[in-house]
Order: sequence, then structure tokens, then C-alpha cells
Amino acid sequence: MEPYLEMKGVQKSFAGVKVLKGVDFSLLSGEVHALVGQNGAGKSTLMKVLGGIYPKDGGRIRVRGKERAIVSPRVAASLGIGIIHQELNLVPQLTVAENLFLGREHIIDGWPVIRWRRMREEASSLLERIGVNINPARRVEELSVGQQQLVEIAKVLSMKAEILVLDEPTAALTHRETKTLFETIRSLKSQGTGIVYISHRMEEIFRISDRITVLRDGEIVSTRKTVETDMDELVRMMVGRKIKECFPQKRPRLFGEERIRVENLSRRGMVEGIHFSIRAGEILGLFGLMGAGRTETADLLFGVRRKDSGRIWIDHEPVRIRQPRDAIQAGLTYVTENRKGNGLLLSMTVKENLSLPHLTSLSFTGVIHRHREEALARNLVRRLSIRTNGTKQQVGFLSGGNQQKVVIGKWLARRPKVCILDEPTRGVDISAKKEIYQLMNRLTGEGMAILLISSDLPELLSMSDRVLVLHEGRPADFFSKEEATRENVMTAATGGGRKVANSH
Amino acid sequence: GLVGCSAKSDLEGGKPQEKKVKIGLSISTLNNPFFVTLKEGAEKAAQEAGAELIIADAQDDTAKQANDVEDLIQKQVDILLINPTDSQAVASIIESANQAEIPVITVDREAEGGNVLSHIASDNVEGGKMAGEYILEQIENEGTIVELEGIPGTSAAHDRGKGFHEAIDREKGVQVVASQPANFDRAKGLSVMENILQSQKEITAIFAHNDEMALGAVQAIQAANQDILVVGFDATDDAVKAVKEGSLAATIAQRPADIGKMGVEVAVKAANGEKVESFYPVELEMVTKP
Amino acid sequence: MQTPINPRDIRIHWLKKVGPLAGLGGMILVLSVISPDFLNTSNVFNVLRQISINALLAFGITFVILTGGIDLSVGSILALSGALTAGMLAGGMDPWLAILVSLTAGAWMGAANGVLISKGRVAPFIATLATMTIFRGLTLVYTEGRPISYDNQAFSMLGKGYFLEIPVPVIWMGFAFAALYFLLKHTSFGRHVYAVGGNEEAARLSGVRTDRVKIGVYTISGLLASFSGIILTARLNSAQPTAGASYELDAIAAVVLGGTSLAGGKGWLIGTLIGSMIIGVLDNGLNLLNVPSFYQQVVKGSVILVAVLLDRFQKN
Amino acid sequence: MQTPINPRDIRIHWLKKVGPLAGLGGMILVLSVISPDFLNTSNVFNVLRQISINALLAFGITFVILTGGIDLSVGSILALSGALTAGMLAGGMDPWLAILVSLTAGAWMGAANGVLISKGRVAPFIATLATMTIFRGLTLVYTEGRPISYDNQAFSMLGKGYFLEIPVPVIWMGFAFAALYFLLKHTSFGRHVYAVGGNEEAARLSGVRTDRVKIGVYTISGLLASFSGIILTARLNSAQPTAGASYELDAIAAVVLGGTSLAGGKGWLIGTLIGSMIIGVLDNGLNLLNVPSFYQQVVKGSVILVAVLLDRFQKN
Ligand SMILES: Nc1ncnc2c1ncn2[C@@H]1O[C@H](COP(=O)(O)OP(=O)(O)OP(=O)(O)O)[C@@H](O)[C@H]1O
Ligand SMILES: Nc1ncnc2c1ncn2[C@@H]1O[C@H](COP(=O)(O)OP(=O)(O)OP(=O)(O)O)[C@@H](O)[C@H]1O
Ligand SMILES: O[C@@H]1[C@H](O)[C@H](O)CO[C@H]1O
Ligand SMILES: [Mg+2]
Ligand SMILES: [Mg+2]
Repeated sequence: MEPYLEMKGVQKSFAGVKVLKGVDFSLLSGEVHALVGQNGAGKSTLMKVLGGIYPKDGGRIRVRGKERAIVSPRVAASLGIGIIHQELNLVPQLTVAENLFLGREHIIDGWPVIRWRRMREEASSLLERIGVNINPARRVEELSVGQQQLVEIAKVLSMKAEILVLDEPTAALTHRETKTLFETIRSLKSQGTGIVYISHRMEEIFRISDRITVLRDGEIVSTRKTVETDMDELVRMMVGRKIKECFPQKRPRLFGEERIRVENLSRRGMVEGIHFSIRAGEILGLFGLMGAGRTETADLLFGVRRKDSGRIWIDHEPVRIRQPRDAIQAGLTYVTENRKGNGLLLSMTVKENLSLPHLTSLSFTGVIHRHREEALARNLVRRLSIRTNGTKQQVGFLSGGNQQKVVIGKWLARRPKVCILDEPTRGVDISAKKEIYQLMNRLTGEGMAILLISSDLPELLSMSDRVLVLHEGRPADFFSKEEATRENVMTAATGGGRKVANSH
Repeated sequence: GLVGCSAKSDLEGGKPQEKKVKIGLSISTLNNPFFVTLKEGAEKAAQEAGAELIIADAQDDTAKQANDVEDLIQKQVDILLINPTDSQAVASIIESANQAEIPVITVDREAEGGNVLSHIASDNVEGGKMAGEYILEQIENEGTIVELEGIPGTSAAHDRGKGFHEAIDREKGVQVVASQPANFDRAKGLSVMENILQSQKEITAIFAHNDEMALGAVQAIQAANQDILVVGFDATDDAVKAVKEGSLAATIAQRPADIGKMGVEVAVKAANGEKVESFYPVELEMVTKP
Repeated sequence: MQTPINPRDIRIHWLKKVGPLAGLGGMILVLSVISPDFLNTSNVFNVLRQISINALLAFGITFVILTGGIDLSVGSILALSGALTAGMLAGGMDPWLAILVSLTAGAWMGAANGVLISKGRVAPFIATLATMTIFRGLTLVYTEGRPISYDNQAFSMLGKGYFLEIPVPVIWMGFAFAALYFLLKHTSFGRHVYAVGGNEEAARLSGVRTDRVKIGVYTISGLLASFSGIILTARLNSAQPTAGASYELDAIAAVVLGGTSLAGGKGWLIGTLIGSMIIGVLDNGLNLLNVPSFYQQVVKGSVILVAVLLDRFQKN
Repeated sequence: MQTPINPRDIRIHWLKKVGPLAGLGGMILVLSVISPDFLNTSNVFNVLRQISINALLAFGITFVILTGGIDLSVGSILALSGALTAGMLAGGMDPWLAILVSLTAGAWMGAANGVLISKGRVAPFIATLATMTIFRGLTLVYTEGRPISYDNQAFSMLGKGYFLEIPVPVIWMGFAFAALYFLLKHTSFGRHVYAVGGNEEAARLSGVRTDRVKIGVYTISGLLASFSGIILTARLNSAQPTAGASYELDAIAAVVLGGTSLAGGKGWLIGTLIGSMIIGVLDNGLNLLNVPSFYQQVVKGSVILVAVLLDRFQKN
């Protein structure tokens, strides 16, 4: 069978650094072809070349047998190539419907006048098709990251692409939406659509793909049929060495004094009556479906948004948190889920990002001590294995996973008491994930308390010592490590659990 | 001493009014001491005559002047004093006052259209000419001259330049080596003159379209230790002082306070039904060192 | 899984729209109490006519600002178009032809801005600052620094006339508003304007020709600037080389007072109309109240600040 | 896993910095060929002295623009500070005290901008447009629309004097540059300025007091505007109510010509100095070459455009 898509010897460099070193990749009709590799391997870059965003430096691309020059996203779309990029690409100020049809609005024949009703109706049915119930008249900025991701999926589906690229589509999704997405993928497959699937979640890869291509440092390591390989082999190919067991050995559960206590945290219309406490060395998992209010809880704790009510104690001392600075001074840190939006200074260097929260301690009478700053940055780059051209590299040019490491890294130079991690491994590759897990264990070992928000259920269940489940902004249930099974947690998250008022 | 003559107002001591006259004054700009003085002359006269004076500042914008005059018409003034930002454009503005049957008197600048009851002004073209002739006389019809121009496109810049060139262009011995805009602004006058001094080594005289620029030029000349004859325009307090000290050779005085004062006096008279002349000239005078 | 629309959201949305209107209403209330002349029909039309120039400029700039840009050159385009029109009329050209030529020239000037900004990747502020200087210079060159008068009563009616007691410029403003409102709200071009301002990269990836959209908005802005130059020329029976100087600032102020965000992507044309009215009512009121001119600037700046602050305050 | 710094990166970095410098070099070359007076020592100092006012304003605005803001009020602050200084000197106050009072006033005016923008959440463009109007109005009120002269030779030397053949304003400019360069490059405040401009929310979440940083940059801008007002007053032996009108545009042009991005987060102070020189050399050259007044604006706008375009072109 002739492949839908054939890429041969594709090359791409940024500022002289070879990111793609002659990559061959093909896609058949009706297949799901997984593309895997570590952060910075070049997966997204390859797809951006395909999507007409980056011009290639060398190589050929054939679509349905014909060699094509894909010079712009428009050309890619006209060739039936639809891409969901790793980073969200929606216009926050426009409505869901407007975003779904952006650039391809339904217009009255011969007139540039929009047919609103038709657009709204079609938007509804598109969203329904992937099992989401979002009002198409809502503005995208009011949606949570997960909901936005679903809108992106609906958008690319509506393009009726024959070649569909999904670059980490599930990173912001919970189990339930992932399941629906996979159903959609299967049905598209049966209609003959070819799908490139990029993910760092290994179980997904094995569940959905027909073939797997491993990319390492811009080169193809191997392309295998999914049934002919296994997790261990895949990981070995990606990393270049063997990695055992993903979740690290849990240290003995010996918790210290209570580090943080939260009572009656509320903000009208968002969350209500959140109670919990975390002891030294303990990891509290916070679970919920999309929009359940997890991020909101974290934002209120850290003073990003104003709470209507709620009291917080750190090490038994009541603290007043009205802005992030207060939280930091009280010993809290917060790794946010939206790294581009509020985690990073994309135009600044790795060093400047890493040192930003610590400038006071790095300077004397306001003057920054350059050597100490450099030493701090180098140390963190090494500790977290951040792949960068140096501490002076601009963060915006790092791969997604490496950006995430910078976000986490910038908090680690100081010794916080409580750490809030919102989706800390989103978009992070398997070896980096492992490093992050080990890091979490090391930090709890040093007496830190962690509030872990994650949509990755296996991760949440194995890393947490206790799990608090939110449902529609209220605490739905609270589970000990033993009770916290996939079934229990999901039942509570969907509103079927025993209601708890207090989860201390 | 004073060269030229001055017109003495013969309108003083009009009989007391039965009703309070409401006068609208639309002034071209108050960002300039000249018009501030004109305005103050008008205010003083209004107070003396017991008239109400409503002032609108067009900030040198013709369209704003059109709006201002309409607003004054809405205020139902008895009579309008207009100091046009532009002589031609003001015609249609005056027409709208005519329609509202409010008499119009122009001050300082003439209107080229519309029904104007009376005009009170001195002549900018004439002033430019006086400056040119004075310079010729002082340099004995020989030398190089620099002209500092006002804001390009304004009537004052245009008229003064015109009069100045009328006076000097026919003289073969003199040459205008540089004509540069310094926007009626002292700081700009200084920097433009500094720059000109870098390339023109022998300058005999400078004519600036107003005193602000002239005083800026004087700073540049002093810093360069040169001796150049500078003539300005307006006779502002600073300029008169500079003339006394000798750093400025002369300045053409327009007597703006008198223009304002006479404007109000004529307006009061007209509002009370008395007959007024169609033109009241306010003489220019040249201020030089005694 | 649908989250219901939050009642608070709706309230905020509504308040945002009502904010500028409330400011305008407040001003009108205060003025009509302290100045009996203010609410006359004739003064209402007077104010509307006065704002028409600013509103036309501000409409165009609204499009530009929605894409995240800015246009400082409108005052100069106004002047140059006005001068061209007056020049052609003075030369005896047919008024309609003269208008057509001027509008075309204005559109081209705007398009030049758009090309510099989109293709040349020059920051809008600096590109239009440069062209503002250039177009002003060209106006001076063309007029030789002198006003150009013409005599054509038919043409003058475009600026001075009345239609059913309504001043003609007000009618133009109404037409322009209706057309532009439709363009912004109901055409794909309009949606793309918001998209480019909201997230240019996303728009581009969705196949929106962002460069064209940008050239489009600056062209609209140039066209409207030219149109207001024509109306002003008609109203004054002549064109001034210095016309329109610093009008861009009042126009931008109107846009922002109306609630459009300078960051792009958010805003609405009705707001701009209201913003324009706020400024117009303010200027008119200051004159009617006979506020001394040096204080007028202080008051005007302060009122604008208060209006914007109140608006912010309401939204929180 | 660290890859070494790429030589090309360095080159790009260097080019970015060298772009504006190349533009300046080109202009100097052209001018020194066509005008023999251009490269005299005396003219070089002349140009440097002339740019000092613009450069001081532009230094302050650089801080503001780096945070993603803009400051249109500098020209008005310059005028008000100058008027205050002249007024106090005319009243016989000790020059040092007068300077101190004026600088304090300027800093407070800047701080007021900062508070409006950070605490009041008013868009910088509109906030400083409003205060520009207010401060100008206050200047007119204070001066009653007339220049204020004073007589104090010692004070005048601040603007007119020479120190080892170098004009004093040039020395001030040098000092200010050195101090601000250090502040921006080597202190945590400087870093926070970049951070706020790069991603305000991220900066806030990292514990940066973004409001204070903003108030800080506008205060610096106000302080420098006031300082340049003092120098200008010293040079002219008097203060004009209209001083500094539209200086903000030249200052912003200098910042952008120097390669600082109006979006914030990216830029450098040396660039601003170079940008200021480009504008100064241009003005000087137009005068030296005796370009007719109407054409000056056309040439100036075009040269600025070409400089920015060349810069873009080089970077690709
Ligand atoms: N615009 C750019 N400029 C410079 N370097 C870039 C740019 N885009 C990507 N890179 C570099 O190219 C390499 C590959 O990045 P890419 O985003 O393709 O990785 P990825 O495989 O998608 O990783 P991840 O799993 O983290 O998303 C990285 O080292 C990154 O730093
Ligand atoms: N800026 C906003 N404006 C209005 N509503 C918002 C905003 N941000 C979030 N919401 C809404 O608040 C609710 C809680 O959102 P939140 O992001 O806290 O959810 P979450 O549980 O963290 O989910 P996710 O998995 O998407 O991160 C959602 O219904 C979301 O749509
Ligand atoms: O007569 C005035 C003054 O001389 C001023 O300096 C400029 O404008 C003119 O009209
Ligand atoms: Mg990627
Ligand atoms: Mg979340």
C-alpha cells in the first residue's frame, strides 16, 4: 500500500544546531503511528516541518505520492494535514465556535458574511462527537486548560484531515476524556485517516498505536510494529540505556509534624469549603475531573487569586497570603500547570529564569552576585539534566519537557516547606519523569510537604500518600493510600462518592 | 526708543450699560505669550466695561476653533471676537455665526470671507518687512542672513517670511544662507542655530519669526562667542530685556494687549447698538536699544 | 461535563459594556444640571457634529488596536487627503472624482503602514510615527505651507449641510458606524481582526492570512482618516497644512475610553462611539462652563483618568 | 547533556547589537562626505550636547518600555519641572535646593503615573496621555502661559558650561548612562524590570513585586524628565511653558531605533544611546545641509524607517 505520507532525510537546524539529522518517517492510511522520544528529541520540530511552520533545511516530503513544498500552514491544511500542536493554539478572546472555524468560517455564498447559526450548530455537533458538552458560545479564555485541549481536538477533527497529527493531546486530559479521544481515533482510523500520535505516556502508546517510531537526538533509532516490541525495549531505545520501573521505590511512610493546614478555603463560583492538612514528608494527591477546581485551589492557596474565605497555617503558624510573594515568604512554592502562560519568561535565559525567585539572596545591596547566580544555574541544570545550549540559552527555544524542568528547577534552590505541583510531569519524558519523582521523594525526605495535582491517575495513585478528590469545586472524598484505587477515586470524582466535609 | 507710532484708543469711557454684554472670544492659541497678553488685555477691558467675557482656546487647530465658535453660539453670546487660526478657513466658521445672527469682530488676523463687522489688527507681512528693512539698514545692504522660521504652515510664519523677503530679496549684496524651521520654540531655536553655526562661519544677521526663537539663537551665538545682529518679533518681556542688554538688536512689537483691549471695547460698543469702524489698525512698533 | 456559564461572568461582561456608557451618562447628567444650554437639541447636534471627525478616526483606529497595533499617522493622512481634495477642487476638478482620488490616496497611505508593519515587521508605533512625519512633510510640500481654499458650494455641503435637520457629518458618521459594525461583527474579516489581536500565532496556524488582515486594518484606518479629512475640508471651505495635528491622541483616547484593550483582541465599536462622545461632551462642556483654558487641560486629563479608573473599579 | 554555546548564536547576538550602530555609522559616513563641517570636534560636541536632553528622556523611557509600558508624559514633566526650577530661581531660591525640589517633583509625577498604571490598572498609554495633558495644563497655570526667566550664572553653567572642553550636559548624560546601565544590568531591580516586561504573571508568581517595579520605572522616567527639564532651563536661562512638547515621540523613537522591543522584556540601554545619536545626527545633518523646511520632515521620517527596516533585514 502506498503511504499517505512519506518524509525522507528531513533536516532542520536552529541557529546552527542540528535538531533533525535526516529523518525518515512514513504514515499509512488508517494507521496510528506513534512518535516517541525524549524531550528535545525533535518530535514537535518534525511535525512543525510537516505543518509548514518551519521550512526544512533538507529532505523531501511526499503526500499521497506527490512531492510537495509545504511553505505555510495554509498549504498544509489544503493537503489534508491537520495538526494539534503541543502548545495550545486558540484565540482566548473568541468563542469556542469562532475558534473551531477560525480561518474557515461558514459564509453566505458569494458574500463574506458569517452564517452564525450554522456555525453554532455545527460546533455543537462537533463537540458532541468527541463527547464534550461545552457551550460553543463561551469564550475560550473562560475554559480550563483541559477544556481548551478538547476544543483543539474538535477543531482539527472538523478539518476532516486525512493526515492527523496529535502532539501530546492527552497531556491536559483526564482518563475520561482520554477514553473518548481514543474512541474517536479508532473511528477515524476505520475511515482511513492516518494518525501521528506523540505522547510520553507509554500505556497510551501501546493501547492505540499500530507502529512506533523512536526518535533520539534528531535521528530515527528504529520503527517497529507495536505488537513486536515492549515497554522495556522502547524505553531503552529512547534513552539509550535501560530504565527500570518508572515509579520509584516508595520510602517508608514516616511523617513528621503538620506542615500546612487549610480550612474552609472558598471562592464563590469556583471552589467551596476545602479542608486538608499535609505533614512533613507527606504527599497529598488532589484529584478531580477537568474543571473540578484543582488549579483553582492551588491558585487560592498561593495568593494568585483572592479567596473569599479560608485560613491557612504553616508549621502551626497562621499565615496571611494575599499575593504570591506572601506565599513564597511563608515557605510555599507553586509549579503551575500553564508553563508558557505564567511559568516562564520565554524571552529570557535559562539562568535568569532559574534565579528569578532567589535574586534577593543572590545579591548584596541590590547588586546581583554574578558568579553565585551562574553557579546556582549550572547546578540546577546539572541536577535536573536540562538539555540546553548553556545557561545563557533563551528558554523559549527549549523543548517542552525541558521548559517544564526549568519551571520546577527555579523553586528548588531554596528550601520550601510546602510545594504545590500542578501537573508537574505534563509533557515530560519518561526519564525526566523518573527524575521528577525521585526529586519529590528526596524533597519529602527532607521534610517537605507536597500537594500533587495530576490528571495522570497511575502517577497520582502511586506517588500520593493520601488522595483528596474534588467534585464540582467541593471536596467529594478523601482516601488513604490503601483505599485509593482507580475505581474509588473515579467514582468520587464523578460525583458518586461519600461526601466528606473534613479530610484532615 | 520707539520707532513708528502707536494708536491711542478713542473708545475709553463708554457710557454705562443697561444690560451686561456677553462676549465670546475664540482665540487661536494660549500656548504663546503673545496671545496670553492679548487675552489679558481683553479681560481687563471686559472687567472695566462690566461685560462678561467667555474665552475658548483653539490650540492652533482650525477644526477646534470651528467647534469652539459653535459652543459659544450655543452659549448665546451677544457678540463674537474671533482670533482666527487661519484666515481662509475661518470664513465658514464666521458664516455659521452670521446664520445665528451674532455679529463677528476679528482680532489680530483677518478673515477672508464671511460677514465681519470690524477688524482689529496689526499686519504680520508689514512686520516682516520692517524687520527686513531694519536689518538692511544696520548691515548697510551687505552680508549673509539666516532666517529662523516659525511652525511650517502657520500664517504667522508665512506672512512674516513673506514680508521679510519682500524687503531683502531685491538687495544684491545680501544673501540668505540658511532658512530653517525652529517652530516658534526657544529650545529649537537654540539647537537649530547651533547647527547652522557649525556650517556657516560668517553670519551678519538673523531674523527670527518670533522672539522665542530669537532668544534661543542668542544663546547659541553667545556660546559660540560671535557677534551677530538678531531681530525678533513680538516684543515679549524677555525680548525687550534682551534688547536693553544689547544681546538682541530689535524686536517688532505688535501690542497684543491693545489688540485685545480694543477688541472688547469695540464689541461692547457694537453690542450696545453704536456704530463701529470696519478697521481699527494697531500700529506695529520696533523696539530697539535707545 | 459542561460548566454552566457563571452568573458573575455575565455580570462582568455587562458591566464592561455599560461602564463607559455610565461614565458618559454621568457627565451628561452633571452638565445638564449646571449648564442650561447643554441639553438643547441644537447643542446635541452641535456636539454630534463636533465628534464626527474624531469618531471616524477612532473607528479606524479601533480596527488597528483590535489587532494589537496602533496608528499615529491618521492626523497626517487627514491633512494630506484634505489638502489633495482642496487642491483638486481649486483646480476645478469634479467633486466626486476629487473625493474618490483622495479616498484612494488615503487607503494607499494606510496600506503602506500595513505593509511596513506586516511584511517589514516594523513595530506599529514606530512605523506610523515615521509615516506620520512623512505624510505631514508631504502635506507641507504640497501646500507650500499655506492653506488651500476652493469654492464649491455643493462639495461644502458634505461638511456644512443638513439633511432633515441633522448635520451631514453626523449622517456620515452614522453610515460609517453601521458599515464598520457589520464588518467587524458579521464577516470573517472581522473575526480575523480579533483573532490576530488575540493570538496571532494561533490565527496563523489556523490559516488566517495575518499579513493581509493587518494590511486590511491599516487600510481601513487610512481610508477613514482620508474621509474625515474630506469632511473637515468641506466644513472649513479650505484645507490647512497643519490640520489634524495630534488628533491621533484624542482618537486613541476615545477607543480606550470605550473599553477596547490596547493589547488587542478585545473591544467593540459601540464603545469607541461612546468614548468619542465622552471626549466631545467634555470639550463642549468645558466651553459651555467657561472653564479657563489653562485649567481645561487639567480638567480634561483628570476626567479621562477618572472615567478609566471608574471603569476599572466597576469591573472588580 | 549540555551543548556548548553556538558560535552562530553569538553572531546573531552581536548583529542585533550592531544593527543600530551600523545605521549610525552609515549616516555619519554619508554626512561627513557631503558636509565637511560635520566631523569637526566642535560639531561632534555640539551634536552630543543636543542629544543630551533626548537621551535622558529616552533612558527613562527605556526602563518603562522594558516593562512593556510607555510614557507619553515626559515632555510635560520636563516642562513643569523646568518651570518650577525657573520660578524658584527667579524667586531667589538657592539653586541646589531648587534642583532638589524639582527632581523630587518630577519623581512624584512619575510615581503618580506608576501608581495609576499598577494599582489603578490603567493602560500605560492612556494613563500617561492623561497625565501629559494634566501636567501640561499645570505648567500653563503655573507660568500663566509665559516663559519664566531668572538670572543665576552658577546655575546656568549646568546647561551651558564646559568641563575640560566637554559640554556639561554631555557629562550629565554620561553619568546618567553609567548609573542606569549598572542599575539595569547588575541589580535585582534591573532584572525584575526585564521579568515584568517578559511575562508579568510569571514574575508575580516568582515573588516579584510587579507593582513596585512598575512604580519604580515610571519614577525613574519622571526623575530623568525632570532632570532634563532642569538642564534645558539652565541652557536657555529661562523655562518655556511649551517646552518639551512632543519630545516623547523622539525619545520613544530613539528607544526603538536602538533595538528595544515595545512589547517589553527585550532591549538594552546602549541601543537607546545609539538611537538618540541617530536622531541627533539626523537633525544636525538636515540643518547643516540646509534642507528646505518642508522636506525636512519627509527626510527625517524616511531615514527612521530605513534604519528600522535595515535593522530587521540584517537580523534575518
Ligand atoms: N524555534 C527554535 N529555535 C531554536 N531551537 C529550537 C526551536 N524549536 C525547537 N528547538 C530545539 O530543537 C530541539 C527539539 O525540540 P522539539 O520541540 O522538537 O522536541 P520534542 O521532541 O518535541 O520534545 P518534547 O517531548 O519536550 O516536546 C530542542 O533541543 C529545542 O531546544
Ligand atoms: N479565568 C477564568 N475565568 C472563568 N472561569 C474560569 C477561569 N479559570 C477557570 N475557570 C473555571 O473554573 C473552574 C475550575 O477550573 P480549574 O482550572 O481550577 O480546574 P481544574 O480542576 O484544575 O481542571 P484542569 O484539569 O483543567 O486543570 C472550571 O469550570 C473553569 O472553567
Ligand atoms: O503673532 C503671533 C506671535 O508672534 C507668535 O509668536 C506666533 O503666532 C503669531 O500669530
Ligand atoms: Mg514536543
Ligand atoms: Mg488544572
